[in-house]
Amino acid sequence: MSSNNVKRSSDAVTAGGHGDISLLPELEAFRDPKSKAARASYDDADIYRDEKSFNEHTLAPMFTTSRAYFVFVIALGIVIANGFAWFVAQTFLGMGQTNMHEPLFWGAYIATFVFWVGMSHSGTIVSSILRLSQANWRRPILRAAEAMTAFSLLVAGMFPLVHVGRLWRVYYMFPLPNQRELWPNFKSPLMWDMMAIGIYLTGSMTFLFIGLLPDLAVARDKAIRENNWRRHYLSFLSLGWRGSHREWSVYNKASMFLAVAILCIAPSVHTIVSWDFAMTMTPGWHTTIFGPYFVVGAIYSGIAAVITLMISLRWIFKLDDVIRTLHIDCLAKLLIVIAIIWTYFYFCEFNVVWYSQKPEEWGIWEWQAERFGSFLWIMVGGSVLSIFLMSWRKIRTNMVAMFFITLLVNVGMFIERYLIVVPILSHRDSAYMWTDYVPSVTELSIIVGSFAYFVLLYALFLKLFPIVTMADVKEGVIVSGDVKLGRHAVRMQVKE
Amino acid sequence: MVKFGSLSTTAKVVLGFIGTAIATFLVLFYIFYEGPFYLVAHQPTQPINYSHKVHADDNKIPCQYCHTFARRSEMSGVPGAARCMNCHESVKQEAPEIKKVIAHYENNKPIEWVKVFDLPDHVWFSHKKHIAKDVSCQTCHGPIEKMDVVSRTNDFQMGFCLDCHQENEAPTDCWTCHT
Amino acid sequence: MDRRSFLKFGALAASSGVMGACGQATQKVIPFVIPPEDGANPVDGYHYATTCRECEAGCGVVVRTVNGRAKKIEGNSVHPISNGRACVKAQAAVQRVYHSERLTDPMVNKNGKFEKISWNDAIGMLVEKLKIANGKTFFLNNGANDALAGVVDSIFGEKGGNFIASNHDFGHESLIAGGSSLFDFPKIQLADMSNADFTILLGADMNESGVSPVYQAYTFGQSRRGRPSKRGRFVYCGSRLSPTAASADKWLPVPPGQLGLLALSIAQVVVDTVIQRELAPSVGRDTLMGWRQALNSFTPEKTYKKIEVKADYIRRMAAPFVDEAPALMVAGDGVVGFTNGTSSTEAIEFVNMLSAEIGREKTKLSQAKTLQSNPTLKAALQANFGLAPEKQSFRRLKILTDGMVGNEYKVGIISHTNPVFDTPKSLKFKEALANVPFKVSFSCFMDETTVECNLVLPDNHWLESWSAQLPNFRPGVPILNLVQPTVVPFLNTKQAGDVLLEAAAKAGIAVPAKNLESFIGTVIEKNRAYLKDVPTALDTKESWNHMLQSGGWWPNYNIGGQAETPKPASLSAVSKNLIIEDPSFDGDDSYQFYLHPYKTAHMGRGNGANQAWMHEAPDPVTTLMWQFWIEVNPVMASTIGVVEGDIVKVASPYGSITGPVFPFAGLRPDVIAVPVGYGHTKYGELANNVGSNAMNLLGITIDKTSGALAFRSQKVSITKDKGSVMMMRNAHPRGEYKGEIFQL
Amino acid sequence: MNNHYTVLGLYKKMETTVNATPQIREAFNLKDGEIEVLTSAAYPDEILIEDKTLMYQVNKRQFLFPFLLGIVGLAIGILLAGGTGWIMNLDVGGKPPFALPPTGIITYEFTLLFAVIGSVISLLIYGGLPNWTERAYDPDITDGSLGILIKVNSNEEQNKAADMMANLGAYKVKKGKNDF
Amino acid sequence: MKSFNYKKHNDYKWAMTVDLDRCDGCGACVVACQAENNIPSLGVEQTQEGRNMLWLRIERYIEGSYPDVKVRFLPMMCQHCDTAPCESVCPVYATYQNNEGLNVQVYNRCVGTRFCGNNCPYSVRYFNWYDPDFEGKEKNQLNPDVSLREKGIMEKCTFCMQRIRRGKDNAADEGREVHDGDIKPACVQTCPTGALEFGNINDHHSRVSKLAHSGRAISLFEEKGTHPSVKYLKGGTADVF
Repeated sequence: MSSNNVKRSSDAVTAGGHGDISLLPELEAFRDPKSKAARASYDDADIYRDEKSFNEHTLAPMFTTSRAYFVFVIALGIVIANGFAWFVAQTFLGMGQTNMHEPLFWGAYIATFVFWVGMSHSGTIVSSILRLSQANWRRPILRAAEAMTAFSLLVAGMFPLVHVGRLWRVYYMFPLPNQRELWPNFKSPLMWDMMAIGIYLTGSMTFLFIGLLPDLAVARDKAIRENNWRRHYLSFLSLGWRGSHREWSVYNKASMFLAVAILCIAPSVHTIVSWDFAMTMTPGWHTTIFGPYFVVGAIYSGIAAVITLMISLRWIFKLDDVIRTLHIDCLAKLLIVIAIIWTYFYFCEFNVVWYSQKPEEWGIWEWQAERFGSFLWIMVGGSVLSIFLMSWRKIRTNMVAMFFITLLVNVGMFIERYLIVVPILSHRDSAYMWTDYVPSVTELSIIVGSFAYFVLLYALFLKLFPIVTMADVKEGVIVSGDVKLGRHAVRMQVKE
Repeated sequence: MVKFGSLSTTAKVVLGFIGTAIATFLVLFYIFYEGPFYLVAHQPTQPINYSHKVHADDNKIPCQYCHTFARRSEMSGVPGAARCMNCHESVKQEAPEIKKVIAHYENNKPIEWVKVFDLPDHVWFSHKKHIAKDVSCQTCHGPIEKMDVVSRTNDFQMGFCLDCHQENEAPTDCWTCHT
Repeated sequence: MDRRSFLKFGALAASSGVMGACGQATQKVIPFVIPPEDGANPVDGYHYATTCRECEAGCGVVVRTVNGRAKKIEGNSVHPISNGRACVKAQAAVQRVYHSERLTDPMVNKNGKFEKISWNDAIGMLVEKLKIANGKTFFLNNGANDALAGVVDSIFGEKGGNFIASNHDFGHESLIAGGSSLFDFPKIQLADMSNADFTILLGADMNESGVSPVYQAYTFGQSRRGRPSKRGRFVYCGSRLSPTAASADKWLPVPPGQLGLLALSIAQVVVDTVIQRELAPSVGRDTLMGWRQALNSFTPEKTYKKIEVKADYIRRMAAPFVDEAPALMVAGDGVVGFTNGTSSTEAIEFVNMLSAEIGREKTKLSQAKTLQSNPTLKAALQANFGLAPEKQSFRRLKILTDGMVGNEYKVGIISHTNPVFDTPKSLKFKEALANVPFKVSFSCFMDETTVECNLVLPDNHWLESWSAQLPNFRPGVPILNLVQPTVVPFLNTKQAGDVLLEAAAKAGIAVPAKNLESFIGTVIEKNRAYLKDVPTALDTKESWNHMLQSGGWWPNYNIGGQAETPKPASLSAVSKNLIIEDPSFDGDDSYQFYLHPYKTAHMGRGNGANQAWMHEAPDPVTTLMWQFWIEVNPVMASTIGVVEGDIVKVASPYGSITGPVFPFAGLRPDVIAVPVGYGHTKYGELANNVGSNAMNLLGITIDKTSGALAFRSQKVSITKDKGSVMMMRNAHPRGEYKGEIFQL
Repeated sequence: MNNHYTVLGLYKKMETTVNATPQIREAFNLKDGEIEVLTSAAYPDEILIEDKTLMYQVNKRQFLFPFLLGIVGLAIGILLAGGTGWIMNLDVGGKPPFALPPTGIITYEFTLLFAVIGSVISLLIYGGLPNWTERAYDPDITDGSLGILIKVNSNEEQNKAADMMANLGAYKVKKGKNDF
Repeated sequence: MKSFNYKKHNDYKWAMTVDLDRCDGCGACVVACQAENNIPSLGVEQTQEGRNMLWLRIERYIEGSYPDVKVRFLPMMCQHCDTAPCESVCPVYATYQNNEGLNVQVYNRCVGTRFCGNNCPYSVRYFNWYDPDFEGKEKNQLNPDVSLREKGIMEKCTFCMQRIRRGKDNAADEGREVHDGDIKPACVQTCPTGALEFGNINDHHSRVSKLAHSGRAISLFEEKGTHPSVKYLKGGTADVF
């Protein structure tokens, strides 16, 4: 396809007429009567004018701040401060502030930790898979997803610190040369875990930053033009990005490479997290399926969280034209696939134990069903129900429905993590030591604080960095054009 | 045409501050980690102004004459007043410090010495074992026979013990010292 | 700031940490002025042999002390009772010495408030009161046969209206009385089960309320697995599956009070078999036929209705008593807790002796082994270190109480016993005590009785004391236990014996010695010639040290001793006594359940209740910690409509208690089991308000023969009460071990 | 170092830009590294500069850094997981001092970590980043304008080029010195 | 099948046997352990939360229903497994297998991840949820040979390691090997029924070795392959009738 074909024509919009199926997602927004302004700007063939307004439009969440935002941030701050206060109390008084007890040594903290690590799998996996497969609809949503990865990892990384008994000795776990000539034990899954999470955090932060580079330049230019205070860090962080051809070529290659690398790291991370459990000889944990099951569960909860987040962003920042129903629709389709795989794995795990009726393992299921029966139904039922509901396009494109469905999925996935940790540890080999557990106020406060912390990080990110992957959207617009097929002009995408 | 490096003073200060903080933390962490600062001069005032120099150096009294337990026990055994009186029943009875000792002896009231060389609770140390291997007192206690007032000369960090143990092929199994 | 907390700050705020680096907390080294002569390893500590006084079994223990502080108590491996073992109470004794609630100074009660006074004032006050009382003094101890009791006996005696009584473990009188009708030794017959192949434990809860838990458990272990290729079998009969019953091979739930009948039923089978097989025991055929006649009404078939044990079982149980395998019957609380306790004990001992008579191999049974001890020594020790057994019955305590009500006493001296708490409420000891104008308490802790006293004199803990003690049972050899101080007393306390001797001397009463230590020394020196195995070449001090080093004196029968079987004084005369009356119970038909109060190993009669270790160590059967409970059979629980943790109310004509219910399958449905020792009100922070006191329910039912309190003769009713509590159990209610490990 | 002069012409339309680049290149005989196109988004290769020889060639060595650092990471992983296990020769659960599976896991993670770091380093080095100095640029570029930036050796050529760019449809032409 | 490099025949290999036929559940060992090893008592509040700090606990199982009911006692302490699952999961080597077969817990190295506790099938590891509470006079009872554990540290039965060390020292001073019975952990020393035995299992003449090789000896959760140093001798019930 030569470059001559790549030209914009003013009848691109009207030439559509493909019913509801859109081959050109970018244009869908402009057919949406709600965003007249956007349509007007794209109706004009002048790239410069509509790209400017596009910039303005997508940077608006970053540069304009309402009073409600400050109220929201302060409210989050209070919740976080509360959690932090309990954490400090726990550190100074002792882990007894939690409700954990022998032999239930891991409780809600680790469940939440696994949950957050799982959440982190949305961003990078979605981002890198879609990037590598060059799915066109990925373009506007990558940033939001990647940021989610980074922040949920930050939150997840906090939990081991909250969890350990001697926070002030945590550096024993770092491989630092020392006069004691002691080293950490790399045979411990916890060391793998620590390394994997650290590396994944580094990787996904890098990935996020590299993806941000061109958009930082956009924001920088705007900030400099408007003499906004953000120009200080933006010009620093954008590294002097000019958008030269050389920069773009190197950048494209690097981000592809990063996508591959992250795609290699991400599943390994959650596999290793699952090995924290599966490597032990505790019945109920010691199964081979845990690795893939955790990875799929992570992607499952991650994608659901991405959808929840997208819908919130779209609603709060009026980004309907950027994050369109199409994206939710596509993500929901992906979610269905993952949900089916997850349910399948869950069924596999259950079925094997159910059939063999091996007492120590089946005992756990009975124990679970007895004590956490309703939880179990929310989790499994939620998953099956969501698959069922999302099969309808009407529901997939109904933002309110999708919001609640994905929320339900994540509540279910949180329960799943809780059920992996708590019932199994409360039903150990040593029957004398069976036990019951309910998280304490300290644990709940810290966990609630962690959610607030995540939202706060996200909220701050929104105000400091562009949330829409602008360069990617622009690239999508550039490399697409109308091709005449029969009597219809069809929007096509240039692919290398 | 356009200068990108428009780092304002504020930004520079903030960045500098963060950098300095990280650097400081690293340095402090290193210090804390390597622990040389444990070697705080610890030279407490003792109830009796006893001089190791006078006894051990000038008069060449062997260490284990007073610290009798050292070769057969984990503790070196700080001598009781009765041990002092072995000699001081005939020597220097009139000196003011000796009078204090005599008072303790006669009232059967123990002398409350202040501990100078102290190991943490989680370390188990046996004098007996080390003396059996001919480790000199000075290896750990420094030139104690030259001291008028005893001060701590060693931080007793694990590295110190470990170096010597490795050098002499003593056991370095954790439970050798940690119970 | 110590090193650890410093490091903690270091990690959180490194900069402030460095500022705060001020080295380590000052530690002091305090050497002995004159080091102990033996020059032993000072960190390993000094090991002193002494005798445990937590109960009166008289186990020899070795105390490890470091820097003048007792750290650990172990059994004395050369001691014939403890054999190097120790029970839970001995292990926890160190916690009592250093208990934060120990009485520190003499105190005087001024209208309910205690004020500290000096020892001079306190002793002065005591002297003054003793002078005024001029004989109308009573002394009450915990049943200890020790030097203090001996001193008191010689100071006060039974002259001029003085009265001496003891509040010791319920039922021991019956054990003594039942045994002494067969043996010429007024002590509890405690069987050495070491060589027994088959043992029937009749309500003998050796691990919780045994006469000597350590000795009995030791012999139990020896019987079970101590001998090559022989395994002792055990059957437990009783109304509750106690931990001891759990370690037996079989539990037979027998209705309360029928254990003597069971023994007689077995005796019937034994005698019958002996006659049938024409075995020729030394007793002669006539006597045998006489027994057969007397036992005629006790055939297993006839007794089935009462004892609810299948005739077949009884025959099988009786078989080992005839066959060559050494077999034994051991009586315990389940026998003596009823009005027929003494006769039941007699019946049990009768079977034992009968079995020993007829069995050819029975001499191997060391149950009857004892050493000939010099009668002079025996008498001297009895007189000086202890009270005569007849002074130690519950009946006497009742007489004392009645006397107090009748204003017969001017001064009361109470030593280490807490009758206000651990005797039945219906005895009204507290109310009676109010009639005594001046009461002195020697105690280590404030308790329910001590707060009623006018003068509180803190006693040394036994780890700080001198004493001599005679065990309350006969373990096969004569034993004199010595108690020596192992801890340097660190509180302003004085030993009760010394104080009493000093006060008595000042009050113009003749005293045997200046202080307790010299009293013991004098007695021992007088009888030194009779103490076997103490080398005669040694001088007084050396022999004294020699005895202290081993913790007392006992002949070493393994080396030079000659075993002697005690004479079955009146085995043939027993036949006329072979009758067991039905137990009588207190309470009319509206009270349908038998109350089964029992001691736990940890709480004892209540003095363990102020120790954290005792609360924290889970009860063996319920695994409850820090908690009181009422045991009911699960079937009965569902009849009443309660589940575990629901509060129930147990009522008798004398009072009622409430507590959470613990359904326990090892309990007869017509029995309600309640642990004693809970429900303190003035015994310190840990003990107070934990549960209810089972003594509130008991009436005064006395075994007429021995004068013992028939403490399981109470009938009660049970009703559901409001509310429920969380049960702090160590075991999960549903935990099951699915292994074959417990099956041989 | 010789002084050089830069000219930045800003175009609104892609077609004009595509037309302008070959003409400017030929007029000033620009070689590789003397002409550059500034855009707000990644244009596919060959669209804006059709002559492949002038196009920035992706340096094959851009993959060298990830590769080399990946090997470094591999070594570090083996040293950390295997080496420290060898030093701390403690029997833990009967596992050998040098255990292959954990070493494999740690090595895998470290290899990827260093590869990621390597790719970032190569991005910075080959992309000429970061560069916070004064450079030829206009904020309009991020708003969608296309910029043709050339480097010439003299003031005259600079003026000439500026005129030429304006003639070729640039709505704005900026001149600069030493800021290519 | 022993772990691969330690515990040769000429070394000590400490082991314990628990005779279930002898155990009567009295609990003397439990308190002896608390007294010897400076184990704090947790108090009512912590017990309510389900915590306990009994390095040695006596597990009680009830089987059957009235009147054929059995109550079983199973003393449970750290099994000092040869291939201990707790060891390999510790990220800082705070627990390891020493060359005498002991599963050593190094308190001052412990970070408190509690992973070891999760991987112990016997659930015999305990955690210091709070700082131990030894106030005032109670400090007098603390054993100077055993360090106090601060909050955030895992701990467990050590086979009274301090006694083993002292026993070996004393033997070394006298220039001999440790005799059978020289070293007794607190629980073994106190056990009234003699249910517990301790000694060097590599010495074939030791009591513990004989018992451990008797037909009754089994390991708990043998199928887990942990190779415990504590052997249980089957028993508790035999048919009487």
